[in-house]
Amino acid sequence: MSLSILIIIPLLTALAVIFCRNAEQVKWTSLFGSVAQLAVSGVMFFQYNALRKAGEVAQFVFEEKHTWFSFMNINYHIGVDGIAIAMILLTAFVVVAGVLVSWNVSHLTKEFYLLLVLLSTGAYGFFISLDLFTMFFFLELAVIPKFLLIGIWGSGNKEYSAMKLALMLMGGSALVLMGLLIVYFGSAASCGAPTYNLIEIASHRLDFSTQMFAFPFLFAGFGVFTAMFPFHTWAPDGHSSAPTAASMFLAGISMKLGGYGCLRVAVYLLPDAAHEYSWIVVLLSAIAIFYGSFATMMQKDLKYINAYSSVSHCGFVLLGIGMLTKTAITGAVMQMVSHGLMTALFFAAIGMIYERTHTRQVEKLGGLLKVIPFLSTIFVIAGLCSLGLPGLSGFVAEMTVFQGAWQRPETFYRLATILGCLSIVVTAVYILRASGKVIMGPIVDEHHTHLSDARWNEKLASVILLLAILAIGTAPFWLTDLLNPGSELIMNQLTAR
Amino acid sequence: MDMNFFILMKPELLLTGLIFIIMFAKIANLAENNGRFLILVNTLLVLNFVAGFFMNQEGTLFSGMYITSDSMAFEKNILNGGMMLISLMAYDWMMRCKNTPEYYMLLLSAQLGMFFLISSGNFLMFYLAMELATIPLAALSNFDLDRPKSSEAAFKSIMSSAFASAIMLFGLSLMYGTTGTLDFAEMQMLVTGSSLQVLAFIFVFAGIAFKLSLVPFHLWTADVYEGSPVPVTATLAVISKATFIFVFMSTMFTVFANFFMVWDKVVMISIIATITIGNFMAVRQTNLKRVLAFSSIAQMGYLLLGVASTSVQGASSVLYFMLIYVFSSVAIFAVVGLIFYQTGKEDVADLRGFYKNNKLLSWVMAVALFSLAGIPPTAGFFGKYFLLTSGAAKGDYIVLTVAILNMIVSLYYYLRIVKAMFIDKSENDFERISVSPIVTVSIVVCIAGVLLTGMSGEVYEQIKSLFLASN
Amino acid sequence: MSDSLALLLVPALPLAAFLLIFLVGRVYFPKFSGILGTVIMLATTVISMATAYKYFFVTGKVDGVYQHLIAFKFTWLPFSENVSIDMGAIMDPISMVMICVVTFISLMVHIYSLGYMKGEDRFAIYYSYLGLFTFSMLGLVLSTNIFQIYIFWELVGVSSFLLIGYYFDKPSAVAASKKAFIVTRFADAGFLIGILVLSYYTGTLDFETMIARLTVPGSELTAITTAGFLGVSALTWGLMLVFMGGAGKSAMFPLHIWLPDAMEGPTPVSALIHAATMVVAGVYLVARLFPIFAISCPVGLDVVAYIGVFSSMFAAIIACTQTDIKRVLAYSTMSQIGYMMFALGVAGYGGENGLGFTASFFHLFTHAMFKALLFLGAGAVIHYVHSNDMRDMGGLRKHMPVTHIAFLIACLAIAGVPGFAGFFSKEEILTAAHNSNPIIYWCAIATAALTAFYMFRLYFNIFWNKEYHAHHSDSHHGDDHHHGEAPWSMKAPLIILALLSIATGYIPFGNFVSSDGQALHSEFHLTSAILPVSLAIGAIIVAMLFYRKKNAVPDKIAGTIKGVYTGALHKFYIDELYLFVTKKLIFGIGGTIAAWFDKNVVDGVVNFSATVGENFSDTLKKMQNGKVQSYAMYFFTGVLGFVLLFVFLWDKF
Amino acid sequence: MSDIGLGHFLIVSTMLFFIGIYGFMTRRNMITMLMSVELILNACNINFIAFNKFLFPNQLDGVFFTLFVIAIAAAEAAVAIAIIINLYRNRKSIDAEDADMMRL
Repeated sequence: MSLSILIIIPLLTALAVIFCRNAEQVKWTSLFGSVAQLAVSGVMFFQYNALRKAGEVAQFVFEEKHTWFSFMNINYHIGVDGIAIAMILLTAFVVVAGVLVSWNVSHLTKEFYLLLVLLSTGAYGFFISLDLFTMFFFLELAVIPKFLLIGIWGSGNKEYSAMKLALMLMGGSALVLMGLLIVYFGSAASCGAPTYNLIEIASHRLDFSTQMFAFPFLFAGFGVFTAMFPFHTWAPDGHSSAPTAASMFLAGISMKLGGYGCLRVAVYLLPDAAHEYSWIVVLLSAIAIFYGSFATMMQKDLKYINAYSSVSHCGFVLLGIGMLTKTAITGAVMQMVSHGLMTALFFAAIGMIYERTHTRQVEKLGGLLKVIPFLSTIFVIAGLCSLGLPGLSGFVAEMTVFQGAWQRPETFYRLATILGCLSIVVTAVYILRASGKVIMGPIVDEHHTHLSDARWNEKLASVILLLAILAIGTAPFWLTDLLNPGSELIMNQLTAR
Repeated sequence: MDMNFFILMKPELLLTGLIFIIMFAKIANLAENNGRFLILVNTLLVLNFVAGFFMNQEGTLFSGMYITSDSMAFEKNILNGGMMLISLMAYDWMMRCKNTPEYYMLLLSAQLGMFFLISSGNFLMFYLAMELATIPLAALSNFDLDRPKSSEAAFKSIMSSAFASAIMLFGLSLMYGTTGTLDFAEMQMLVTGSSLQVLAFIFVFAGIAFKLSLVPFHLWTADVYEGSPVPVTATLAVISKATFIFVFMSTMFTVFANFFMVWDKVVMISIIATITIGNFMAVRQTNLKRVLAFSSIAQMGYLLLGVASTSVQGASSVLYFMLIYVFSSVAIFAVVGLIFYQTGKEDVADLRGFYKNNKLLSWVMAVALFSLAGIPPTAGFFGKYFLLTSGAAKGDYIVLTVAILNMIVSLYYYLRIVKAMFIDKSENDFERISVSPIVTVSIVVCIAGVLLTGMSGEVYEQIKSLFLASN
Repeated sequence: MSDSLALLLVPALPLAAFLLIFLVGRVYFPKFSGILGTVIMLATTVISMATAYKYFFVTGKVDGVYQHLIAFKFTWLPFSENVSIDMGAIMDPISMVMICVVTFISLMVHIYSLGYMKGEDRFAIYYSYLGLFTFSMLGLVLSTNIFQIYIFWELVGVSSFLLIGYYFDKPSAVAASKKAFIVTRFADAGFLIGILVLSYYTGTLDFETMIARLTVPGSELTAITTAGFLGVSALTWGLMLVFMGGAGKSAMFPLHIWLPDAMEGPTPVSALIHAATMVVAGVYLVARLFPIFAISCPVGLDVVAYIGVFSSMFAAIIACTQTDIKRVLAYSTMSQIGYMMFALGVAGYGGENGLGFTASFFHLFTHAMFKALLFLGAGAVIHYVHSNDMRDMGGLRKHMPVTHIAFLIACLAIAGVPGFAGFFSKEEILTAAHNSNPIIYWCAIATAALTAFYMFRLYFNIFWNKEYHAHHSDSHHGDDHHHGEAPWSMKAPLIILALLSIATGYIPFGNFVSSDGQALHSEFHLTSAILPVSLAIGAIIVAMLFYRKKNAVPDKIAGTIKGVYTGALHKFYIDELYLFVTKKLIFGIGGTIAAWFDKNVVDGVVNFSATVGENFSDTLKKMQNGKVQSYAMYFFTGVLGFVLLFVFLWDKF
Repeated sequence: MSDIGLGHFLIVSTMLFFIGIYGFMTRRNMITMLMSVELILNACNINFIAFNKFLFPNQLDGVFFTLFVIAIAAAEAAVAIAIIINLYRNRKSIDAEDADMMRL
């Protein structure tokens, strides 16, 4: 199948949205587009599995390559492996849920959906790119929609957050750009001519000094996107100000761009540098994990809680990547998928609660289980997923990361892993604190006694995400089967010195 | 005079013809009816633009005083196109203007100067053309005769440029003194790099840098941009800049080619200063036109990156970016002009709530601004990326870092405008801006250019082939 | 029915019950959910009993040794080639005993709850949670893989959380559920690290492989014993961390603080989770890894023993002072689990040395019966009185005769009075302790006496002492007192369990459960029983004197040992200490620092750079003073600057 | 006359150049500023002619250049004065310091 369809569908959807006449049409068009995308992603997943089963050994399948700027060796080059497919599936799920959750956006509905769809285009494009330029193109494509989504439809200190987010992400992509240029010109020595071709660069290993030079830029740059400590500060403000769907996209998809980039570009292309720098990565991610969870503890706003916990959870992604063992890398990708789904669900739940109660302050909420049982249940399940309850995706991913991380025998790495393990206790503390207050306990505000429970679209959105979470949580083997060849290749790259 | 003369000088001759037609129209009182006159002029401009694509030859005239090449022809086409777009976008304003023929005569004279400037092969020609390109524009700045700001802008423009060109002329005289020639090709051979020549070079550089508004020669820019009528500002920001960057590039590559060791450093310092100061100056500006002025200063810094790389890729990136810059800027100035002449609003803060009643214009403005900021999928992304690539190819990572980090700053003030339009709420609604069909055409062309120039690799390849052929 | 299908059904049926009731029943047939759950549970119980019977009497024994059979197993989450989380079901004596206990007690609780929970708003939810818990617990005991046990470990934790927090609008219940979850979660983090340590060196997560590799000398065993951290071998670290998980779930000191609070849950839940099944998971875990402990890491086993016996005594002392009847029972549970724990701790591997192992499981088995009975009885009392406080009770023997008799039987059983189940199991433990460690033995004896004392303090306070008068001042509970003792659904489990609290003692447990699978015939030494029995009876008499009639003696005695009494009454301030350390020190200070750092340093840097940028911009703006002459000056200065730099300074570089 | 060489001319022209620059920066009258520019231009003219005469006597480049510069200076002055007049009409002042409406 043609992989470009993954970009074409959202673009067509966007085009159709532009020509829609009223809000209803816009919503249904977007829903249709996103569901179609989900279906295509699903088909792709099965086709991929079938190909692999049939003995396909190519690293990336469904490759497509068109010359874009021949002189600079820039190609529109796309293809996927298992990791990319996992990310695409994640995106597709979150997009459908995001579209459904935003069903009652009444202010500038058309623009809202247009930007959502554009944002998802960026994510899809990023995940399927095999050309660094194409990748960067899609990476930056996703920045501005976020700014507008937060700025126009956000709440609270939205201008500040939107600006901060846009500028920090731009800073991240500036660093990535530096790194890409270094890689590009560095590849001249190993590949014959400068190239952006990911496969080619990987197969002709870059020389050591280039790697060492480029790695900090690339890793820090992508690190900004994935809210790595200390570049995470856009995340809490951005998430909390964003409208529900945008929070879902931000935390569920956008932060994963960074993680995927770290893995696919920084680690895969610069394996020797990754070895050299891995202690820094591990140090930063261990700090992020622990620090994020402690910072979460002090938050009063539900979205801030989830935002900081996202910082902590994305720390696991980087921890897994930084450990440079196959299991840990698989775990990191699983954590990306899992966190994407889980945090999207969490933000959806928070958003739906906020829509009803008009507050996100923990102390102003209470006993919601009695009035809105469905939403409360979703909230609790998302929370439980966040704290790593078995049967839900978070557990599987975190355990894989831990298991992989423990394979590094050095004391420093062990301590980082132990810190990670202990952080799940802290996670439990803040999740239970929040849900204990918000969902359980007595009703605080008498206005909250007459809230209506979830509508069909909200239920559908939650259920879709929940199903994905359960699919990973109860039967993780399909995901590991999907991811393992990919992480094995990265591992080969890392071990072949 | 053989046919060759007409073919080689075709762009200039066409322009001269145009000027004469307008002059006759004026004399023959054909210009009484503004509408009809404008249609005539715009049609002619379109034809002129189209004619630019045919029968282009490379060659020299007047014993090397006049040179033309494919890349120059392309540059002239960009200028023609830009001029046409500005003329179209200024249609609404023109309709209300009194002295339209004079406006066009001055404008086209300036353009003629620019053409000669581009094609000049001798410093005499260079100087003459430069003055021809400057003085009419200064007069044009005063075109809103009754607006004090307009005359102040004109005053600042003419005074500063007179001063700058005088200093440049002094440099030229020293160049002449040390080499004994004014011809580019001959001078190139004779440049030795003596201290006096370095001094002379810096004077000349300052003169051109003034036109390009490089820091610290940039201070006139904001004031002149703010005061001038919007179409004139657009011309200054787009056409003039496009010309001078090209001229800067060709002089640096030819006359001062042996001077590379010096001018490279000079340019590097200018790039850092220009990008940083230009961007930071823009951060706290309140007037929309001033923001754009400083943004154009910063953009020049990025363009210099391509010049400094002294490679085919750099040169073609410069031209490519220039093309994109024309599209983006004209689109922005079109919107700014519409707003300014219909509501009198010219502050960023005044744009609050603009989106509500002017959806398409807001998007136009936003897309064009994103193009300037270098955000995909607009062409500005590609342009900037290629410039940075060519900068990196040279290996100046410090300059590159400054340039890349400054993209964040620039994004800030572009987003400030976007924020004002889309996000900020205002108490009273922003009135609906009416757009006439001709202006719409201009805007549509610009936006199409902004969106398509980058996405198709063809344009860049085409520009690249111009330089490859001539090298 | 094949074993694998049966063992698949055993956890699957409760899971099905959970899903069915939670997704469908809750909405469409809330009233019927209880019956549905109970029926499914009955089926599960029958299947598990049948499977256990088949195992013990037909298939399990080969050459006189009970085998470890794997009923089924599949890879659930592969980590690498050899290391994977498998889901499966193991059949060996301890897992078979456990599934019987779990399903049976669960069934009793299901039946009991039909009456006890009748009319509750979230009746269906309650049953679905019971299903979830039973499923998790069964999955736990059937685990073939140490990670599988961890998974179900967490799941029982969460179902316990849900059930404790069942009365979710009661802040104390919410707090208790949080506390239970977080404390056990903390322990589980240790468990997890322990798993990582063990799996790293053994290269497997499978119980059998792991045990084989760590008991038989080989490269793995060498590696794990030579590697160390802080002077302790990796094996000991691993086992101790795993034991930490067990201690957390089994409420061993110092991780016991959640258990008393967990009594905020509905009483039948306390009977099921916090008395009979979940809390013994720690014992089960240690038993599961027992060969490793016993053969390769005797130090670890000692730790288990000492923590067990200390917890046991510690809890018994506190239990003597509490007035909330459920809390008394909770501490008694902790004490009894301590018994089981140290029984494992004093045991060795194989033969006579393994007596402690057998005794521990025997006690686990009998304790499940009488402790469930005690809780259910207490539940009936609470149902009647609407109070948990024994000071509100007294003289209830006439009001609720069935409960009274059942409760008495349970008290006698737990006190270790001969003839009742507890006597037999406790004697075995004491014998095992006597054989190995005198300190533990004497502590255990003392604890046994204390146990008898506080149980009968409880008994007399509830059923004797002052005459019962309904507290009519408690107006909204007032009218419920007409309903009599309890419905049959509640009485029937009491009766069944009372019978079993006597009968289970006569099972020759050593035949079935032993450390190495071979039958163990422990001899019953009358002489060794004399001391504990007489002490127990003495303690009962003391309790009778103190509490049968209301008198001032207890207060006087409390007054004379004021320090100890107040300490015990306040649970020796462990809670406060924890609260201080966690809330104030770790979370308070850590959180405050993190939040401060985030707001001021990380965010501060970003905002500061923005401010710096703006200030820089403002400064630059001042260059632009609007005067064309100053522009010219800047221009010329720029030219001069370049000239200076390039004409005069250039060569200097 | 033979002792008056290129150096003298250059000294004069340089002085003129700097006087012009000084005048441009300090004189507040717009017309005087314009005159200062003329001074600089004349400095250049002297340069061109002097160089032509002393260094490259066999060409006319410098002389021609001077002619063009004079012409352009005239044009520039014309436009500048027109602008100044217009400014005066709007502002009633030809003080360069007053033309600072647009700043910062």
